[in-house]
Amino acid sequence: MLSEHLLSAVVFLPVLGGLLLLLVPKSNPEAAKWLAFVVSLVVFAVSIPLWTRFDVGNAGFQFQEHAEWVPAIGISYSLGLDGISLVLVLLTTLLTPVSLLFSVSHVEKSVRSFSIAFLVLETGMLGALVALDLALFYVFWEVMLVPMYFIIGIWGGGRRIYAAMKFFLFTMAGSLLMFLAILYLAWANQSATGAWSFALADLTRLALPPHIQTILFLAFALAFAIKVPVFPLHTWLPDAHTEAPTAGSIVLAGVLLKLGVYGYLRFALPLFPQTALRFAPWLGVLGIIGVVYGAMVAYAQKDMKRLVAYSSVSHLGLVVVGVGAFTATALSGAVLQMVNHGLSTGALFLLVGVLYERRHTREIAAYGGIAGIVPVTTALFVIATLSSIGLPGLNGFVGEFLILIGTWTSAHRWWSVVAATGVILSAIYMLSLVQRVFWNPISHEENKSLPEIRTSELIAAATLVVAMFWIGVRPNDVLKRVAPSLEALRAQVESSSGNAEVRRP
Amino acid sequence: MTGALIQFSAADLHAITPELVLVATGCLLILLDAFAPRARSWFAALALAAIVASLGVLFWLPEGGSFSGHLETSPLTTVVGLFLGATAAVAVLVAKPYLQRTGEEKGEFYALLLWGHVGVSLMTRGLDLLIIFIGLETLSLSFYVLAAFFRTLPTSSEAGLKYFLVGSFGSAFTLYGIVLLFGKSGSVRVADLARPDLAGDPVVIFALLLLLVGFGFKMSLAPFHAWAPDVYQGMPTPAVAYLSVAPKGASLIVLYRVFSSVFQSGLPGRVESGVAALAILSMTLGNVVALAQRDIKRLLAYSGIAHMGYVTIALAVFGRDALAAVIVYFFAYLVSNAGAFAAVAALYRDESKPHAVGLLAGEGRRTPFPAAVLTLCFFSLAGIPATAGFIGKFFLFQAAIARGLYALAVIGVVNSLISIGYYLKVVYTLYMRDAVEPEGPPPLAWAHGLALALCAAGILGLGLFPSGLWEAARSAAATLPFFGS
Amino acid sequence: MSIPLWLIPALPLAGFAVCGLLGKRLGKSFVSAVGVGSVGLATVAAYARLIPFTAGNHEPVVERLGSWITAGSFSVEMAFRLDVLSALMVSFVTFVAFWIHVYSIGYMHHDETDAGYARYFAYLNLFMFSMLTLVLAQNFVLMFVGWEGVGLCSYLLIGYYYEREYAAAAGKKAFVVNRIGDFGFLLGMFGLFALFGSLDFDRVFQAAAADALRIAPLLTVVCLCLFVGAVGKSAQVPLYVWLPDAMAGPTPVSALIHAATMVTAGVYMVTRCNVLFRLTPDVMLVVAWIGGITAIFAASIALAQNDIKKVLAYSTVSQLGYMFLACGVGAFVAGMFHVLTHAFFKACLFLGSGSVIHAMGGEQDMRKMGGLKSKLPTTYWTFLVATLAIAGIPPLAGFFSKDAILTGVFEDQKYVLFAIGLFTAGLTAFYMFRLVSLTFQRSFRGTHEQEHHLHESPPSMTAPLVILAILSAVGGFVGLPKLLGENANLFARFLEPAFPQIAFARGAEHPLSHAIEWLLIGISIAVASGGVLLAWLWYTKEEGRIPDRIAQAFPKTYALVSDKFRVDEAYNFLIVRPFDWLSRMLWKVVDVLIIDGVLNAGAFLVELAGDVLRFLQTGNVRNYALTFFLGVIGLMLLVLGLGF
Amino acid sequence: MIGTIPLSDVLLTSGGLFLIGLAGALLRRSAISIFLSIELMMNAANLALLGYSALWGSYDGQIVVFFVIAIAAAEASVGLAVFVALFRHTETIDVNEIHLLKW
Repeated sequence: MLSEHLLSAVVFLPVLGGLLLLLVPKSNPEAAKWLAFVVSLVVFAVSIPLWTRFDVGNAGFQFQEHAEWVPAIGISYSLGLDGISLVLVLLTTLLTPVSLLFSVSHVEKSVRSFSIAFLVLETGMLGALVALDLALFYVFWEVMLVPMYFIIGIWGGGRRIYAAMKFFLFTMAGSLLMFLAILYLAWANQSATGAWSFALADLTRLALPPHIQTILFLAFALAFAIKVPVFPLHTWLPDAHTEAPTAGSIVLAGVLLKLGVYGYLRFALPLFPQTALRFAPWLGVLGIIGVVYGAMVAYAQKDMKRLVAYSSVSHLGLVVVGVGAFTATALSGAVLQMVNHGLSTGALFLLVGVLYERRHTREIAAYGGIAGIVPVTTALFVIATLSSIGLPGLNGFVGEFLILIGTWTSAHRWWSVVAATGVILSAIYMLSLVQRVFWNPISHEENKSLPEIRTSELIAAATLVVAMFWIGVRPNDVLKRVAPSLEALRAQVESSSGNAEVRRP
Repeated sequence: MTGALIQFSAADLHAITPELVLVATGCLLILLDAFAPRARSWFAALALAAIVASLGVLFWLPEGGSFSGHLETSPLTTVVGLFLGATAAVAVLVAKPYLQRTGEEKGEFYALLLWGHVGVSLMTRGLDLLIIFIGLETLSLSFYVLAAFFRTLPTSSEAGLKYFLVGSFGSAFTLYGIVLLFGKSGSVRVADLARPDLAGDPVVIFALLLLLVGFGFKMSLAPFHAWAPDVYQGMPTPAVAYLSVAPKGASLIVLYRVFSSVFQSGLPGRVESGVAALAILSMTLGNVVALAQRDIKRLLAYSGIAHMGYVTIALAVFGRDALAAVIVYFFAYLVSNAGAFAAVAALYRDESKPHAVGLLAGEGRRTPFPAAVLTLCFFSLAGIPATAGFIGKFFLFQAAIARGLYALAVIGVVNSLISIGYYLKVVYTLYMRDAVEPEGPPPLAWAHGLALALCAAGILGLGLFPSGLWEAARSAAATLPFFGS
Repeated sequence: MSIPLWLIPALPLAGFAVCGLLGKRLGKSFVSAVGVGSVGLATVAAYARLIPFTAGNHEPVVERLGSWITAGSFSVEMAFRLDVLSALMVSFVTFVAFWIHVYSIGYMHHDETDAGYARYFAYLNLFMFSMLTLVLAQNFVLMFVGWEGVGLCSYLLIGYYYEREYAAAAGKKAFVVNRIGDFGFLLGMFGLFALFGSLDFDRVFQAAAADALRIAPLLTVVCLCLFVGAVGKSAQVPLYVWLPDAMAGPTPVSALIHAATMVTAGVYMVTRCNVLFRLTPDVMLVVAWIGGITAIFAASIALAQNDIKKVLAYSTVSQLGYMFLACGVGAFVAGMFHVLTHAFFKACLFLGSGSVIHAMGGEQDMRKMGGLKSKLPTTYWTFLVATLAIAGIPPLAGFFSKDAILTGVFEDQKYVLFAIGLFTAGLTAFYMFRLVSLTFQRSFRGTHEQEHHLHESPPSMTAPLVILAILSAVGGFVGLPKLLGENANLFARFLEPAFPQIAFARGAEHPLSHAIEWLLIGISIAVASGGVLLAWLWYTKEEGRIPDRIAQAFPKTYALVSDKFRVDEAYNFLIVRPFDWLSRMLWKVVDVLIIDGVLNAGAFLVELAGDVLRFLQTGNVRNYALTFFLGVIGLMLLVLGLGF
Repeated sequence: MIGTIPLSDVLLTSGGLFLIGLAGALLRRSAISIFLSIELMMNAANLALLGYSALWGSYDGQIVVFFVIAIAAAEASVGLAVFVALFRHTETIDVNEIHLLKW
C-alpha cells in the first residue's frame, strides 16, 4: 500500500506525527521533543526510496497519485515527483530532523506546540514540492506560512512579532495575486475546453493572448520573487531569519526560500513560456543585483545571523541568474545550488545557533578568538563557510561554477562576469566574519568558559557537513537525476514559446 | 388572487411546521419561566431540541409552494434553513453557560432567539414581499429586545436603543420599497415581478434600491453599517453570534430572490455598479477601521462589515454559481464568525467591561482550546487555505473572475491582505504576549466546548472537503430563475 | 604502472584526515609520524612513477577516474596527467616538501600544544594534497581545485597563530587577494569552454593550436584572464601585497608555500598553457612587463627592510617576477628552470632564517642580530651557499637559471626588460648580502639573554638545510647553457615535449652568436659580484655607515622605500575604505531607509486611515441615521442620478 | 369614493409625509420623537399602499396595511420598553447624551 502511495505517505506522515504528539502530556516535554525528532527521522527514512527507486533518466513525473478533490470545479489531489522536486524533497526531509535534533537541547517554551508546528510546516513544504494541481499547490503554499509564523513569533528573538508579521504579510501579498491568477487560468481553461481543471498539465496546454499571459505571469512571478527573495523584495528575509529560532532559520533558509525558485520553474515557466522568456533578462539583472547587493550588505552587518541572512540574498541571487540564463548547464547549477545553499546556510545558522545558545547574543563583536576554546565548532563553522563561499571539493563550488559557466554560454555573458564577483565578495564577508568571531585575541572574559558543541548538535552539523563533501565530490549523483527534467522543461518552453496561435478564452 | 392569503389547507400548515415548532417552543419557554423557574437549566436543551426538530421537519417537507405559492419549500430553503438552524444551535450552545455565568438565564432569551429565528426563516422562505417583511420585522423586534437584554448594563440598553431606532428607520425604507413594487406590479408576490416591462422601469429600480438599502442594513453593509459595532458591543455575545450571521445570509438570499425575479436578463449595468460600489466601500471601510479597534467585539463587527462587502461581490456577479458561492460563503462565515463569538464568550469573564483585545494576552497558553479555536476562526476569516473561509473566498472570486469583474476581485484580495493585519494582531496577542489578567477566563463549560469543537470541525471539514457543500449549493441555487446558467 | 597517479595526492589527504581528526588525542610523536610519513610515502610513490617515466619516452600519461561533473553541454572528468611538466613539478615539490616537513618537526616541537601541532601538520598535509592535485590535474577545473586548495591552506597556515590579530588579518588578506586572481582564472575557464567546448588540457591545446587564427582575438582576453589568476597566486604587481604579510605564518610554511611551491603555481599554469600564450603575443608582452616590473619593484623594496623574513618575502616576489619575465619572452624553459632552482635556494634561505629566528627566540629584526656566524655555523654556511646561489654567482644553481632568463630576454630583443633584469640581479645580490652581513657577520646586537641561549638548531632542522644547500649549489648543472654543447642543457631537452610546435607561433628565430652569449654571461657575473662586493663593503666593512648616510641624505625617499612605497595604504584608501562605506550605505540607506521605509509608510498610512475613520463612529445614533440617509442618496445618485 | 382622488395626489401626499417623517427622524433629538417620525414614514407607506390597491382594485394592499399597523404597534411597545430600560440608567432619552458605545 505504502509503495503506490509513497508520496502521500511522505507528505502526510509529519502531520500524523503531529497529531500523535497531541497524545503526549504537556508535562513531558522531553518525550515530545524526541517523538517529534523520531517522526521526522521516519519521514526521512520513508523518503529515501524516492531517491533509490527514482527512475534516473526519466524526465516525467514519477510516483504519481491522482484523486478527485472537488470534481465539480476540477480540483484534484494529484501528486508527482520529478528530478527537480526530488532533490528538494530530500533536502526537506533531511533538514527537518536536523533542525529538530538541534532544538532537542534548545527549545524550552511549550515544546509540544513547537514540535507540532514544525511537523505541520514539513507537510506544507513537502506538499508544495509535489503538488501537480495548482489549487492543491496553493493550499500547501499558504499552509506553510501559518506554522512558520508561529515558530518565528513564539519562539523567536527580540523583535519576533514584527518579524513574524512582516514575513506573513510579505508572503501573503505576493501569493494573493497569484491566487487570482490561478482562478483565471482555471476559468480560461473552462471557457476554452468546457471543462474545469486546475491540473498543471491541462493549464500548460492553454494558449493565452500575450497581454493576459504577461499579467498572469507577473502575478505568479511576484509571489515567487518575494519568496526567493529577489531584490528589492528581500527585506522580510533578514528580519525573519534573524528573529526566528535556530531551527526555524535553518528550514526557512534551507527550504522555504527554494520554493520561490521551485515555483518559478514548476509553474511560471511552463504556464507562460513566451512571457517568461521575455522577462528572463529582467530576472537575470535582478539576480546579479541580488548577488552583489546581498554580499555588500552582508559585509556591513554586525549581527551574525543577519550577515548569514544577507548572504542568502546573495546566493539566491546567483540561483536566479542561473534560472534567467536558462541554459541546461545553468539550470542544473541553479537546482544544485539550491540544495547547496540549503546545506551550507543551514549549517551556518545551526552553528550560529550553537554559539547563541551559549552566549545569548548574536553580536559579532561579543565574540573573537574562541577558536581555541571551541575547536570543533570552529572547524565545522569554517567548513560550512568554505562550502558557502564555493571552495572546490565542497558542494558550493559545483553549483556556482555550473551557473556561471552556463550563464557565460548563454546570451548574457556579462551577467556571469558580474555574478562571478560574488566569488570575491563572499570570501570577503564570510572570512571577516570568521576572523572576528573565531580568530583574533580573546576580547571577552566570558568567552574563555564557552562550552564546546554538544553531541546532539555535533551530529546535526556533521550530517550536513558529510552531505557537503558528498555533493562536492560526487555532484553527478544529484545532477543526473535533475538533468532530464530540466531538459524536458527547456524543450517544453522553447517549443511553446515558438507558437503564437491563440485560443481566446 | 384576492383572498389567497386567507384560505389554506392542512398541507399548508404542514409546510410551516418548522416555524410553528419554534414559535410554540418559544411560548412554552416563556410559560415555564414564569411557572416552573426550576426548569431553567433545561431551557437551552429544550430550545436546542426545538431547533433540531424544526430542521428535521424541514428536511422531510415535500418540495413546492404552499399557501397557494406564498411560501417556498425547495432545495434553496432547505440548504439555507440548515444554515440558519445551525447558527441558532450554536447561539443556544453559547448562550447556556454564558447566561448562567451572568445570572441572566431566563426563558425570554431563548424564546426571543427562537422567534427571531422564525422571522429569519420566513424571510428566506417567503415568496411574497409581505411575508418577507413580516419575517424581517419579527426578527428585528426579537433582537431589539435581545440587544437590550442586560437591563442592568447601560451599554446593553444603549445598544437596544440604537438598534431599535436605526432598525425601524431602515424598515421604513424597506417598506416603502415594497409598496412601490406593489404599486408597479399590482401584487406582493415576488413571482409577479417577473415582467419584462418592469425590469427597465426607474421606479422599480428605485424600489429595488430601497430594498437593497433595507436588507443591506440588516447585513451591516456600509454605509448602512453604523449600528453594528455599537450593537455588537452592547448585546449579549450569544445573540450577536446569531445576529452577526443568520440575518445577513437571509437578507442576501432575499435580495437575490427579488433581483433574480425582476432582472430575468441579467443585472443592468448601473445597478451592478451600484452594488459593486457598496461592496467596495464595505470591504475597504470595514477592514481599514477594523485595524484601529481595541474591543474584540467591535473588531469582529467591522470584520463582519468587510465580509459582507466580499459576499456582496457575488450579488454584483449575479449568477447561479455566484448564488451557490454566496451559500458556501455563508456556511463558512457561520463556522468562522459564530465560532469566533463563541470563543469570545468563553474567553471573557466580565460582561460589564469592554472586551479589550489586550485582555487576551497570553491566553494561548493559559486556556489553549478556546484560544486555538479563536485563532483557527481568524485564519478562516482571513481566508487562509485549508479552512472554510478560503473555500468561501475561492468560489466567490472564481465567480467574479468568470464574470470578468477583475477589479472587484483584485480589490477583494488586497482587502483580505489588510484584514490579515488585525486578525494576526489578535492571534499574536493570544500567543506571543504574556498574560496581563491575574485570573484567567472562567473554566470552559461543556456547551462552549461543544460549540467551539463544532465550529472548528466545520472550519476544517469545509476547508478540506468542500465538494459536498458546493454540490448542494449549486443545486439549491438552481431554484431561482436565472438567465443563462 | 603499478602506482596510480591519484594515490600521490591521496596519501597526504589521508594524512590530513588522520592528523585532523585524531591528532589531538594521539600526541605529537604520532602526528609527526603520520604527517611526515604520508608526505614521505607520497614522495616515494611519486618517484616510483617518475623514474620509469624519465627513463622512458616522455609520452604524457593520462589516468581517468570517470566523470566528475556533467551538466548540460558541460562535462569534466576526474583525470590526472603525468607529463614532463607535471613530472618536473612533482619531483621537486614532493622532495622539498618532505624535507620541510622534517624540518617542521624540530621547528614546531616545543612551542606548540598537541592540538596546535596536529593542526599544523594536518594543514601541511592538506596543502600537499592540493598542490599535487594542482600539478597532476588533467583539466582546468581539477587544476582549479588544487589552485583554490593551496589558497585555502595558505590562508589557514598564515593564520596559524590565529590569536594574533595581525596573522588572522594577513590570512584573510591572502585569501581575498587570491580570490581576485581566481576570479580571473574562472572567467578564463569560461572563455576557454566557450571557445573549445571543453576544459581538458589536451582538447583545448590541440584545438587552439589547430585553428589559431580564428580564435586569436577572443583568446587574447581569455589568456589575460588566466594571467590575472597567475598574478594573484604568484604575487605579481599589483596583487603581490598579500605575500609579505604572509610571513606571519610559521617559517617552514613560508619556505614551503610562500617560496618553493605554491607561489610558483602561477608560473606553472602559464607554462602549462604555453600554447595559448604563444598564440597571443600581446598577452606575452603584458606577462613580460608585469614580470619585469615586479622583479625590480620588489627588489628595491627589499633593499630597505629590516625584518629578515620580509626581505626574503620581497626577494621571492622579485624572483617570481623573473620567472614571468622569462615566460613573457617565450623562454618558458628558463622560467621553469628558475622555478626549480629557486625552490631549492629560497627554501634553504627561509629555513635558514627560521633556524636564526628559532635561535634568537622569535626575534626577526636584523638590527638586533649579527655575528651569528660563530654561533650557528651550519645555518651560516648553508645560508651563504643559498645566498650566493640567488645572487647568481657561478657555478651555483641560481646563476644558470638567471642567466638563461636574461639570455632569453635578450634573444627576444626586449632590451629595456633585459636592462631591468640585469639591474635587478645586481639589487638581488646586494640586498641578500646586506642580509647576510647584518645577520651573521659583524657583532651581536641583541639582548644578553638572547645571546645567552643562542644555539645551533637540532639535526632535524639542520639536515634539510644541508640537503637544500647542496641542491642549490649543484642543481644548476642540469641546465647548462647551450654554449657548452647542444645537449648540455638536459633540462631543456627534458621539457621539449611540453612546447609543441605551432603554426604562427613566435619563438627564438634568431639565435645569438656565441660571442654575445659569452658577453651576456660575463655581464651578469660582473653585475652579481658587483652587488655582492658593494654589500660587503658597505655593511660588513663599513658597518653600515654609508647606507645610513644615504638614508639621512634622502630621508623622504628612504622612508618611502622602507614603507614599501605605501602601496597597502593606497589600496586601503582607494578600495577597502570606499568598499566599507558603500556597503554600509547600501544597508542603512537602500535597505532600511528606502525599501523598508516605503513599505512601513504604506502600512502606517492604512493604520492611520483606520485611526481617523473610526471617529466617524461618533456613538450618536442620529449621525448613524444621517450616514444611512446619505448612503441612500449616494446610491440613488450613482444608479439613477444620471440618465434614465 | 377614494377613486375620486387622483392617485398622483395620494402618492404626492404619501411622499411628502415620508419626507417629513425622514426630516423629523434626522433632526429630532428625543428618542420618542425620532420614533414618532419613523412611524410617520411607515404611515406614509400605508397611504401609498391604499392608493395603489385602489389603483389595482386588489385587497392585497389593504391587507398589507393592516399588517403594517400591527407591526408598528408592536414596534412602539418594544421601543418604549427599551426607552424605559435605558432611562433607568441615563435619566434621559436625548440621543445626543447617549454615547457610551462609540469608536
